[in-house]
Amino acid sequence: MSTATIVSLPDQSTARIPKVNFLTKENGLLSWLLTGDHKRIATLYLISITFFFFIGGALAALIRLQLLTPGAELMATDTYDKVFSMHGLIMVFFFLVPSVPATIGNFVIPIMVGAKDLALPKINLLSWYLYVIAGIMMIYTMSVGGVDTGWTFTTPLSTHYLNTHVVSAGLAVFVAGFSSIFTGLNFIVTIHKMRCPGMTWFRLPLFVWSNYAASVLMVLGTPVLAITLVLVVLERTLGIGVFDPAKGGDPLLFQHLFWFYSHPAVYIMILPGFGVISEVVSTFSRKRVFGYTAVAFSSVAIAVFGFFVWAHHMFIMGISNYSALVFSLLTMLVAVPSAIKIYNWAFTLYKGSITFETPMLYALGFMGLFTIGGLTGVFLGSTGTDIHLTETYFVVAHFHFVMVGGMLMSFLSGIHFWWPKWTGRMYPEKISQFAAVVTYIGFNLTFFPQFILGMLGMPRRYASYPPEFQVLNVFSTAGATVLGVGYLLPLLYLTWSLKYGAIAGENPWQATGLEWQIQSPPLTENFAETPIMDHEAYDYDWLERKQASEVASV
Amino acid sequence: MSDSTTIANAAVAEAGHPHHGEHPPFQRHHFESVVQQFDAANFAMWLFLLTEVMFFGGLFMSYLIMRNWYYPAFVEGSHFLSIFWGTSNTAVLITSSFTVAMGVWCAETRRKKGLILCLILTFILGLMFLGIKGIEWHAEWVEYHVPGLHFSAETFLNPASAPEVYKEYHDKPLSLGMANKTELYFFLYFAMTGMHALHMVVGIGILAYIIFRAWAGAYTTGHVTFVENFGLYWHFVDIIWIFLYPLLYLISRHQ
Amino acid sequence: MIEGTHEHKDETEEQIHIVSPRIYILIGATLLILTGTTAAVSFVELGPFNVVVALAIAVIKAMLVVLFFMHLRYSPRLTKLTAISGIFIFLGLISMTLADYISRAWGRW
Amino acid sequence: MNYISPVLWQFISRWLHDFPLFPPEASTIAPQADALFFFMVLVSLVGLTVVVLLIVGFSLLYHKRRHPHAVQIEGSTLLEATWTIIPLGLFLIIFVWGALVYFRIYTPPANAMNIYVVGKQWMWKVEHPGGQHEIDALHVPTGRAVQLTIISQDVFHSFSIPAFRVKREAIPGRYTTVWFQATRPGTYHLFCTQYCGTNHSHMTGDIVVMTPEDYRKWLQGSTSGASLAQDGERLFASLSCNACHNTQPDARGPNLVGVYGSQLTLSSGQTVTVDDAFLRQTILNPSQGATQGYATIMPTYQGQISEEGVIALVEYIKNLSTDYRLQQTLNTTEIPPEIEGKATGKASAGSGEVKP
Ligand code: HEA
Ligand code: HEA
Ligand code: HEC
Ligand code: CUA
Ligand SMILES: [Cu+2]
Repeated sequence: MSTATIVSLPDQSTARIPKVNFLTKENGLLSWLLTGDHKRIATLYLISITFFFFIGGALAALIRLQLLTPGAELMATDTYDKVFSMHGLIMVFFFLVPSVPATIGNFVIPIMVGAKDLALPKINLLSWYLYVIAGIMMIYTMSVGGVDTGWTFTTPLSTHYLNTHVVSAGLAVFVAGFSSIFTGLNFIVTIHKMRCPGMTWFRLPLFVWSNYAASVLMVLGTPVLAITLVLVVLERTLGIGVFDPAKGGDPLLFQHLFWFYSHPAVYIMILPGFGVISEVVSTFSRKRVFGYTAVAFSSVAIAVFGFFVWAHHMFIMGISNYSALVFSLLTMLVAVPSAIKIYNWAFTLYKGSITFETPMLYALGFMGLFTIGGLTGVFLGSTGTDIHLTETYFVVAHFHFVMVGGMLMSFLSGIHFWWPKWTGRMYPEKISQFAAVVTYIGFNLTFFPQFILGMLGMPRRYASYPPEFQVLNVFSTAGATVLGVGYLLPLLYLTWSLKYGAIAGENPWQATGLEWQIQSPPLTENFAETPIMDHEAYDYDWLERKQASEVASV
Repeated sequence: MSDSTTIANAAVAEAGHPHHGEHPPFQRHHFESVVQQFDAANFAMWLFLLTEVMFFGGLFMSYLIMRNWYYPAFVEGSHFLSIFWGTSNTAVLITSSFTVAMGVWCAETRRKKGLILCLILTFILGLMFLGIKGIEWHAEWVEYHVPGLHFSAETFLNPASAPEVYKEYHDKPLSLGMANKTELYFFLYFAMTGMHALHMVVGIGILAYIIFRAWAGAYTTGHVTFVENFGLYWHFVDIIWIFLYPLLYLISRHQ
Repeated sequence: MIEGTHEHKDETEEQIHIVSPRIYILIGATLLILTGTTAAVSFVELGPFNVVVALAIAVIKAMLVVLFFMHLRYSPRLTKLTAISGIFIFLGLISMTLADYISRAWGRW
Repeated sequence: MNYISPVLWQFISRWLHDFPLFPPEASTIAPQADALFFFMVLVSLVGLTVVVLLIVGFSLLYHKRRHPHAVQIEGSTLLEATWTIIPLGLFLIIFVWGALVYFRIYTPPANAMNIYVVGKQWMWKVEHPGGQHEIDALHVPTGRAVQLTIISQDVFHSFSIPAFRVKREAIPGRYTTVWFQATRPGTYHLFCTQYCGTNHSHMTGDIVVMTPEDYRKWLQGSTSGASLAQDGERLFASLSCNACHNTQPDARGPNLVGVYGSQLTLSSGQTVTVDDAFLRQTILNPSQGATQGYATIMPTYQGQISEEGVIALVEYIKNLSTDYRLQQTLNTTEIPPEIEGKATGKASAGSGEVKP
């Protein structure tokens, strides 16, 4: 074992993947489609969201190709409108919202709390089926011609002026919303009711805390989106006017209702990612997360405050100036807990013993990129500058920094981190580190120029643009190809590793979470017998003692 | 709390301690105990009701804002609802809530006959509610008050078209602009009562299943979770109506 | 292991309370009476208080249903917190949105 | 180079010659907004640098090779407080500063010259008080506060002038306002920044800032003969508003002279200040703001007058400071509007469309 890594794999010549595990327990398609096992459902989710990610990514590639030149050369404007709308819808509702919670969260949360499964396995399966139904509806929408409302369904455009497939897209998102509600509900119940003996709230890994916070947002926020979409659909089909100014309705009401969900939704998207970062940073610096309680409570604070800032998406839309003021102030408050987290992670490194395996590289990338993304969010949260920057590429850059640079990075970090547990095999470390660096470079090249574009005033959702913006757009497109490579690589080597990867053993990273103390891949019931939590989270001394005693007893 | 007793311990005692292999048949494998299972399901149901609160919340908010904007239209619109039917329906629903509560009690105390009786009563009351709602909707249809499908603001412009209403409430006809806004009132009326009725329909469907299972004795062996949760759902739907009733029917009798 | 299980169960063990039918009958009757009251009151001219009274009665009725029919009164603190947090967020939605509408310049209010 | 790849050549030459990294500052508010912007860039750089320094520094110092055994530390309340309070403080400064700029941008000065803007899929129509009409362009003088009263005829649009750092949503059914004072003559971009359907990206135009003299010349050169208020006056007559709103003692409607800016008591007991939005609202939906002491007999004009028509009426009523004009209007009522329209040129036809 070299000193530059903490990876400790079992002796490859004798090691075997355990014969009985959740993957091999039962065979056949039906055993997967009717499973109640959270780990299998997580696997199903992983496959489905990866599928949607690459659809969304292909659409992103089309966007970037179109924007290579100032004119609308590649596609007609209405095609472009559909492309970015589908890109946004798919990426948000079919990839990012379920990304970490429904895959990694589903896989590890029950194990982390020491339970055999989520509290409601059938609901968990139902949630996946809802996701699939929603996905099929989305694909249907796309194949019959798509939708061009943007992911925000802005009324009265979506209700009265477009003749694309708003209804089926809206219903798809509606169904996907319920899928996410059920996931969140299941997590909350599990975390409250299924903790093993000794697992007090403050012994929970921070991943559980942040998923808990995100779940609260899912449960309370998503239904508002659901009813809003129902109203949009009814308005389109029956022509009633709650959102239609011509009939006396109020389009701003739609904005209020939509953002009441969609702002909390951005925290649904980022909070689980925060959780991943806590786990990874702690593991690879061999240290308990600095300020555990502060990090835990900042998640909760984000969840609570996150509900009351939604109108910062409407600063120029004619809300009253006074409420703009209030929402701007609350936006500033909600930004602080994120800052707390970032600095706590940074200080987790302090006096640690740091190594740089792939998950850690992604996590460090996350910290840099999310800081930029978050701070530019503050630019937008400040009413005065938002006037200039809103609806420009500055916003596009902001949310790609937090969503792609933040959440996608942490998703990849988490996938690389738990992959050995999930499959029992390692991926090739050098290639994966390379991929992480490529992603980082590609990302910055793609999205940093967009900040400048936004400052220059280039509006978003433009199929064509004035020629003086071309240079920066070319950079951005070039970056996107690099980024695309960065995302394709993991797909390839992770698939490769399924068969050829080195056997990972129980605890390749020597991490402390309960999930690392069981075989990989785990048994269907996770634990042979109910575990008892007798130490704090991230207790590396405990781990050392445990391993020492195991060696001694062998 | 002299009126309540505790059965949890009894249930556990009867079901046996959770040694392996000795679980009662209804205990799912991943729970440590029946109590844990019950707790989890109960909590989950409450969380689900929370999402329902927010779901209806969006409608309530739209109603609130539109009512304040188009006050006369909303007042006038609500004058065309029948307080008689509305009140009867409230009574029906409250009674059904009561019968469900009694049903849950029967299940807890393992009275199979009582349980089935209560559930069937609830079922009938539920259908009755929908029936009354149907009568009202039919009346609205006849009066051209179904927005989007069958709507005309004529009645609000012309007292002669609905003399009883105008006489009873001493109304003046609305101006044309305001009369058109009654469509919004009726839309929200249909959206809210419709969404509520949809919940009733789902509830009645589940109820049918529960009656069927109760017949087989599924809920009188100490495993009351499902009935209990259904009860919560039914009460929640009742609560929504408790708010819809004054908002739609009552508060506009006087301007 | 098994000993540990028992110990821990004591903290999460919540008990199902059986509310007696007497209470149910009482509450059911009260609800019906309140329904009658609110209908009757709506025929009396009270100015703006018609709305206040109607909503107050509705709130009382809802409370009764939640507390007794839904056993919230006998439920663990967690369930109570759940119910309260739902109401809190709902009121947040309403109040902050209305605040915007009310403070608009000529806000059709 | 040119031989190898014309595209590449074009790209590189553009990079070298025409590569803006910062938009022009062409209004009085622009430097103020930019000052805040740069302050935030500074704050962000400091915050980011601290984060990066910590990460890089610790990574180097405590690499496993150099520091094989981690020292467990629980946390530090002092540090925790530091990185709560400092960012909070900075964010609050940003908030206050931002709010100041925001209120400045959205509170027009009293003496601003008012220009109406109507957005519709996919063009901007601009109506100057002098009766000049523009499409997808806006001419303004330097050195004068200009207020825009914006409305949309269909969906949300957004009137954005990056060089001025101002932007305002055009909302269907409601006036919004924004103001600016241009400082540098030139031609700047006008964008529609709110996604509004297929040709959203074509809903662009030019903001032409001119010196006051040039502007005066332009005004004279492009006038259509009738001012906006005159268009309104004509509409006022052709829609027979003056059948009720005249100065006769037995008039069925209130006298509109000097009503703009005054306080009205509504039949609901509320008092409102009569502004553009109120005028528009009462014309389209009279019953909603019925004035005390009058019956709600005024018909609704919703769907009968185009937004431009409403704007013309509003402008007319705003300028009714004596009843002289009203009297004049009464005298012209007899003349059918078509003939009027022909007599004074095409302008009135454009603004006063009366839908059948
Ligand atoms: C994962 C998703 C995500 C996340 C986490 C965030 C986080 C934040 N967002 Fe973002 N946002 C989006 C996704 C996200 N956003 C999306 C998708 C949109 C566009 C929607 C659309 O219109 O299509 C958007 C749009 C958006 C707007 C509207 C812009 C507009 O349309 O005009 C605003 C305005 O306030 C905003 C603000 C913020 C703020 C203040 C945060 C904060 O939570 C950020 C907090 C983080 C930090 C502040 C960084 C860490 C801080 C430090 C390290 C401290 C630095 C030190 C010092 C200052 C000393 N966002
Ligand atoms: C999770 C969220 C998420 C993610 C991951 C991404 C990923 C990317 N996005 Fe996306 N984006 C959004 C969410 C997201 N986006 C949202 C919400 C909007 C707003 C939509 C709206 O306005 O309504 C938006 C809008 C948006 C725009 C603005 C469009 C406009 O306003 O006109 C742009 C422009 O550059 C863009 C680019 C990209 C790029 C280059 C990536 C890259 O990170 C993607 C890289 C991945 C790949 C390149 C895929 C891998 C490679 C292949 C699959 C190879 C196959 C490819 C081909 C055969 C071509 N996005
Ligand atoms: C049938 C008579 C009638 C006609 C025609 C009419 N109005 Fe009115 N108008 C009224 C009455 C009565 C009121 C006061 C009650 C109210 O506000 O509804 C009024 C109020 C107003 C007000 C509000 C100002 C105030 O002092 O209350 C404006 C502005 C106005 N009218 C403009 C117009 C315009 C513009 C037209 C033509 C397009 C028009 N009216 C046509 C009768 C009329
Ligand atoms: Cu108009 Cu975009
Ligand atoms: Cu937001």
